[in-house]
Amino acid sequence: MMKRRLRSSISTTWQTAVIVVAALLLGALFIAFAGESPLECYGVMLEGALGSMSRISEIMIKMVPLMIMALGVSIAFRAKLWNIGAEGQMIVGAITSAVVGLYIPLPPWLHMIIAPIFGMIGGALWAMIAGWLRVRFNANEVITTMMLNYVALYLLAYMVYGPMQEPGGYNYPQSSSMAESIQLTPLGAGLRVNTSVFVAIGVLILIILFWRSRFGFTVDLLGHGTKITNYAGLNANRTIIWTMMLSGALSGLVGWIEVYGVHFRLLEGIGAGFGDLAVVITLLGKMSPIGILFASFFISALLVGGATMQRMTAIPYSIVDIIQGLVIVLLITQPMIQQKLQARKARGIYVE
Amino acid sequence: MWNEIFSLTFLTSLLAATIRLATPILYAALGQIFTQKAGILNLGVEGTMIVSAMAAFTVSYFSGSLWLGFISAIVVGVLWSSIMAWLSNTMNAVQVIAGIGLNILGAGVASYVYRIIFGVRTLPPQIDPFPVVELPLLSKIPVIGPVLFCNNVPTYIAFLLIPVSWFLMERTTFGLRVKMVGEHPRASDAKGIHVTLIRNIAVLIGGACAGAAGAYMSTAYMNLFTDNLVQGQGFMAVAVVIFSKFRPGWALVGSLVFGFSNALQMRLQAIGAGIPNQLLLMLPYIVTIFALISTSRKAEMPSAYTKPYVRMER
Amino acid sequence: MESIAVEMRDITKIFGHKAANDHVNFTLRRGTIHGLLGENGAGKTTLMNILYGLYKPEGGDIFLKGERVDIQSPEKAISLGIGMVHQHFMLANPLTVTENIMAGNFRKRQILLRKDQFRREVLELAERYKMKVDPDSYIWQNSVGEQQRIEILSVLFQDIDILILDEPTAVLTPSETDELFITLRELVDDGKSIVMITHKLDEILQVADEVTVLRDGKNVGCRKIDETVTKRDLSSMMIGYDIDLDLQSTHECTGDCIALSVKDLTVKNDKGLIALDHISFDIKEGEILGLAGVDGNGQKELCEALTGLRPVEAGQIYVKGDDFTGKNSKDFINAGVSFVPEDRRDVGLALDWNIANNLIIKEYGTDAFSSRGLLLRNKIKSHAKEMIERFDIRAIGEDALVKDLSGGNQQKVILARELNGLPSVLIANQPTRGVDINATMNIRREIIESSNNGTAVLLVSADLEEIIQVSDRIAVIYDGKIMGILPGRSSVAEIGPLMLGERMQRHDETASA
Amino acid sequence: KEQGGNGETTGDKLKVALVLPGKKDDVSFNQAMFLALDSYAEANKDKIDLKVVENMYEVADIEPALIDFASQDYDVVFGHGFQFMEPIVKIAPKYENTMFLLGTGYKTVDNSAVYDVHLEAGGYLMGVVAGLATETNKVGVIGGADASETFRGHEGFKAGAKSVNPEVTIEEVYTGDWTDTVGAKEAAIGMYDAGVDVIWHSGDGIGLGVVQAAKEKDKICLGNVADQNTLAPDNVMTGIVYNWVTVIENIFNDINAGKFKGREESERFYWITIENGGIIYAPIIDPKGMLTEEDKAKIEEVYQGIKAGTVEMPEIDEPKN
Ligand SMILES: Nc1ncnc2c1ncn2[C@@H]1O[C@H](COP(=O)(O)OP(=O)(O)OP(=O)(O)O)[C@@H](O)[C@H]1O
Ligand SMILES: Nc1ncnc2c1ncn2[C@@H]1O[C@H](COP(=O)(O)OP(=O)(O)OP(=O)(O)O)[C@@H](O)[C@H]1O
Ligand SMILES: [Mg+2]
Ligand SMILES: [Mg+2]
Repeated sequence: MMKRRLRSSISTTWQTAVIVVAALLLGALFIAFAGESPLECYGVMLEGALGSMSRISEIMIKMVPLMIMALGVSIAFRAKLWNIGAEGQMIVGAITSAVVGLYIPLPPWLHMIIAPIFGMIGGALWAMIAGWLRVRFNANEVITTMMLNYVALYLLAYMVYGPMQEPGGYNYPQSSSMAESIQLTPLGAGLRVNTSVFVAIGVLILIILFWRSRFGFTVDLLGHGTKITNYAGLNANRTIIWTMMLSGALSGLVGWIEVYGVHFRLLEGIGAGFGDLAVVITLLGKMSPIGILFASFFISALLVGGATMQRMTAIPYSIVDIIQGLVIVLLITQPMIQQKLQARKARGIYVE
Repeated sequence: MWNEIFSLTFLTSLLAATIRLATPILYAALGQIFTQKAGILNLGVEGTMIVSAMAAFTVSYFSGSLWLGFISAIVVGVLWSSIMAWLSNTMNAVQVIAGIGLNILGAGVASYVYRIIFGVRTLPPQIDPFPVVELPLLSKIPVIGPVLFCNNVPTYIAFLLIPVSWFLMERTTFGLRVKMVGEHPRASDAKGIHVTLIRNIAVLIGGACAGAAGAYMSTAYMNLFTDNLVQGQGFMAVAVVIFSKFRPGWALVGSLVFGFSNALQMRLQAIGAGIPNQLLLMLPYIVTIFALISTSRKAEMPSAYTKPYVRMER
Repeated sequence: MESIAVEMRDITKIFGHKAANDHVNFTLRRGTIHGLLGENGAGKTTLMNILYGLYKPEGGDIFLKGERVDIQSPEKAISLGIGMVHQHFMLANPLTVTENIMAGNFRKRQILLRKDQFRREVLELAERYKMKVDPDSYIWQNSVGEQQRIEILSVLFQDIDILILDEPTAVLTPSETDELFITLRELVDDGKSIVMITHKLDEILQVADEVTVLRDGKNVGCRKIDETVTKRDLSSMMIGYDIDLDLQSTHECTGDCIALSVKDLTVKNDKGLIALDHISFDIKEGEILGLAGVDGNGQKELCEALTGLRPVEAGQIYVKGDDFTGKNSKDFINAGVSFVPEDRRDVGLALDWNIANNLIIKEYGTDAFSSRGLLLRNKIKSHAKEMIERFDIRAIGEDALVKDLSGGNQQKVILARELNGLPSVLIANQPTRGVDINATMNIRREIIESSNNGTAVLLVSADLEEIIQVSDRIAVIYDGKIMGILPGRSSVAEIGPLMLGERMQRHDETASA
Repeated sequence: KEQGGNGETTGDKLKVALVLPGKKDDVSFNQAMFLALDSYAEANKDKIDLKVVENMYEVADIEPALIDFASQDYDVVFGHGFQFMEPIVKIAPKYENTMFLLGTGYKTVDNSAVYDVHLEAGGYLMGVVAGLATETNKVGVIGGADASETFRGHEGFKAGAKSVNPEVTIEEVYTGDWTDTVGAKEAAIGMYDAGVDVIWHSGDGIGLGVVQAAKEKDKICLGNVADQNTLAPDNVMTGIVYNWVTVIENIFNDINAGKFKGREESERFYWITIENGGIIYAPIIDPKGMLTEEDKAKIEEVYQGIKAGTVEMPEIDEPKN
């Protein structure tokens, strides 16, 4: 059993690698057509992603929020609740956690406990709206979470232009800075990556445990249908709401990390398109915590390398999008390719 | 302020804007009705639209023919969505990621090709967009005339497509096949319906309509192409389809609700309603949620929604 | 050669690492009804799916009237005159009967739907074969029996030579079955050839001309059916050894305590109509009450109400004397009320999950399987192994996905879960539907066994033979009302009329007996 | 060490990077700066080596980008937008050999400075034009988001319009997004339908939408950043034009003279203003004959007045100069 699993994960890795190379080759056509050297550009991209400690630090900066959000999304997805509103939940979490830092005077140690909790509550409540609409009105959560993303974006804009704007900040869309004592501390001189890495590791372990816990089992059960959930003596509706809240709480936690560890204030653009990427990572990682760990690393490296390539070479900025799109689109064909290969093998065995 | 709101010109302007803003969503939604009813959730409408908008603009610019541009956009929409068809129906890929991936790819490709073709210019290339065609007599009716009968031809076409799609869905064998395939692909297969073929066609119809929506944006609504020309309209179209429960008439209602709240929001800002603009900007999305609630009670998604069909599996 | 309609030679089909059909030969003679027998998972459906073009075999050839054909799709099969009624209904619920039948029967190059004309044709055909259907009703409004008729009608609409029926009688009442057999005879007389898969040996003896038996993917023999063939012959062919087809009716209700009591229960169905109309009955500890009735007369709603899954409009439910009216399913579970639902694939099982998880979905929160909020994987695993052993679940292991099990084995998973830990009440709805003869016997034995240990059982079944064989008392339900309660071992002749709505006079005495 | 494209320098050429939040052909804020810096670099080929990066709008990506350039020994890095303020303030002290320039904003450190537009003056001037030109006594202004310089521009516009036409009503819309061409066009149409006959916009993608609306409704609009008359000759009356070249020259002069660092905080600003010729107005076309000769004279008078500092501008909170 163990051996079989190992062998299949090795072959998955291989196929994934081949697919990524294929996507890069396709991308190379675009680069070449724009009059640049693909080899050179990809060299810059690779170096830009993994070339130095500070590069790894940049990957972590992206990976921490993406992984936590994807873990949150995976909770909802495994219950077959298509929560694509991670971004909105993160934004609301950022707002609520920023409120603590800006307006509630607390000793720093207490603050470090309260602020993330506020972030999680914010994200959870935002997600709960969609859960409640689903339970109460059978409103499709794909749409409600999508719409709530937009609402959250404008809510953030309202906050940073309105009530939470930095006093004396000349109307720029941002809040005052968080006191240094309550910011997340960098892990090394000159590095941006900070103690949120430990938060991410903690969340990862908790989620691994979560799937072995009773409530995790309930969430999984809900994924098999509301009928069987009710049949098993559970309240499917209540489970839907709790699952959404838990899912949103993790995104809200990311809001806290971004405010206290990356930007040190609330500002527009804090969502940064993480919501869509979290969905991609969740599904690429097949909704398992370890899969999400690897997928988030891969996507983050792709983002960081791509951004470097864009600024260090003369390619049009859109090529980075093209390469990312190609990688994602081709990667999702991997399960099918694997299936085909396995079927061929099985047939081979029998024919002998 | 209130007397301004209740003036006739305000109303006419508001409703005319509603139609303008609703049209691209209506186009895309009508196509997605077929796609989604066949069981495919294509979140990549946005990407299809931007690629087609670019194609329509480019072809119109060089050929001088808006219609050639419009048709090219439809062709490009079909070609682009055939990637989605391949991913979802042949490779059985996860449809949600396929859509998101194609959106990222589409944004990149549209921007890239535009830049390669047009380079960096001091002023953006422009075309003369589809002109307004006032229908004789009808356009003279107060309020209704200027709202409904003073539009460009692509808008009229979009409205004509409503009965056409209804007919296709309810009165033809193709429509029934689409429903069957979305509801119970295995049964369809057993009844001799070619599931993959029907699903592919349904995705391509969606692509063609998204193509028309894109063309509308760059050659009818605007007269130029920018990277951000399609801001969330593709997603709105997907929302409208679910709201409409796959009925073309209701897709119109959904598009109008969105268009109306968006148009209203801008006008409330303009006349100084005293509400912060960021809060007004939320309006269309909140209204969409309420609209969804009002129709969701018994919403029936196709049973095989987002599920790939594999003959060998049970 | 002319007399052979279909010949399948050397058919091999692999799923994963298992051969579902292993070099199977099969011959269907023209103008005959050919029974296809085998345990659950023997490969019957697979073989017929290959003939119908749904599955592509790894090896083997198919000959129609002596000519080799390549059937890559159902479309092709249909064009060759093959029709198939599938084991699991191939109907789209939100569409109407007409639409469903129509979808499989478009004329070539037809573009416009001609609903009205089609509707008329449906009615005509229904008339001809004496099958009553409402062409404008939605599929979900029809009972399973009606749905089966719709399936058959839909196939008859096609221009068929060869008709495949995969367990058509599993959901039919005896009289419906008889009607079906008459229809089948008519078809055969018209020169058509029929393959019928069933688990009911009586039916083979009754209607088939020949029978082929599959075991473990292999053809283990083909026989002509004549007076000399007995059920025992067939079952031992199927299984490879003799089994006991009679249940020792050692069962005797001993308890006095009333475990489940229903008073004036009124319940609505999904459509908001009255499904149960002031129903009352009691079940004592250790007693098996059989509930006979044609499908769709309120059985489903009754079971759901008795397990807290459906709200009660009026009346009371008492479990071991306590009022459980309005309690939720958790309360019922905690009170030891077990439930084997009719719809096992949707309600009772998480098909995409493994056996081990399916076995604990009601119990994972207890100390037996979790501690400090975390599940105890080893305990879950060893529990699964134990259950697989005890209930003879045929699977590669506790990790096997339930969807990969045969219907009979899926049913055993449910029973293993529901009978484990000796429930005080067992509500079993159609527990042996679609289950092979061997497994059926085992399931019935398990039910009797648990009632011997004190469980009160409500056995809902459309299979009168089952009801008669197992029950201590027999209630008959019709249109949401109890038509009467008969003693055990009543005959079909006594029960039959009640099932069709004739009320019994001595209703009250027996009800409270 | 990373390298790529045209990153290397030879001898004592200045390595300069321009990081734009938008596209270099946005016909507005980004493009104006790109063209100015590009032409300056072209003219000083022997002294300057310019690298341009577009579409850097993800706030989280800005910091690594700046670090990248600084650690590759770039001498001058332009962050063309307010989003760059916090990252520059954070990064700059660690890379003392690099000089950072921030396009709009207010925080600086020793080796950084801000360049900005005195948009309230430009807005004021446009307000005057609109207030004089309007026949319906209704004018409008459309912006992306009400961030500092836009907000100041809009306030200036309102004050300018009222100064010449106390009765005028002013409609104002923010689309919420700088690139929302569609929203801007729709907003403009709404205003025109409501009787507004002159609209000023504050640039970027939205500007294109406003011009297009003016064209369709055959009404007047006023441009921003660049002379936009060519977009719609019959509808763009005039507009303010930014001339970044002055500022760029000043910046490089200071750098070359070694005066860039070591200044008081209040001196680390480069404004383009009407006074220093950084803001001019495009030739008045007046396609609909809405301005009398007196009006035109009045506009010129106000322009000169601002230039001479005799026109009293509204009190708007702006970064210290
Ligand atoms: N689609 C499939 N994918 C994988 N394996 C399958 C599939 N269909 C059937 N099998 C395998 O083939 C074997 C035979 O299945 P089949 O459905 O033909 O049995 P059956 O004789 O019809 O059983 P039953 O009486 O329960 O209907 C099963 O053991 C099953 O493991
Ligand atoms: N995906 C699969 N992989 C492996 N084996 C499968 C798969 N699906 C089905 N099988 C096998 O097919 C056989 C028959 O399954 P099937 O579902 O046909 O039973 P069934 O009796 O027809 O079901 P039901 O009684 O519920 O109608 C089983 O033995 C099972 O092991
Ligand atoms: Mg079968
Ligand atoms: Mg079966």
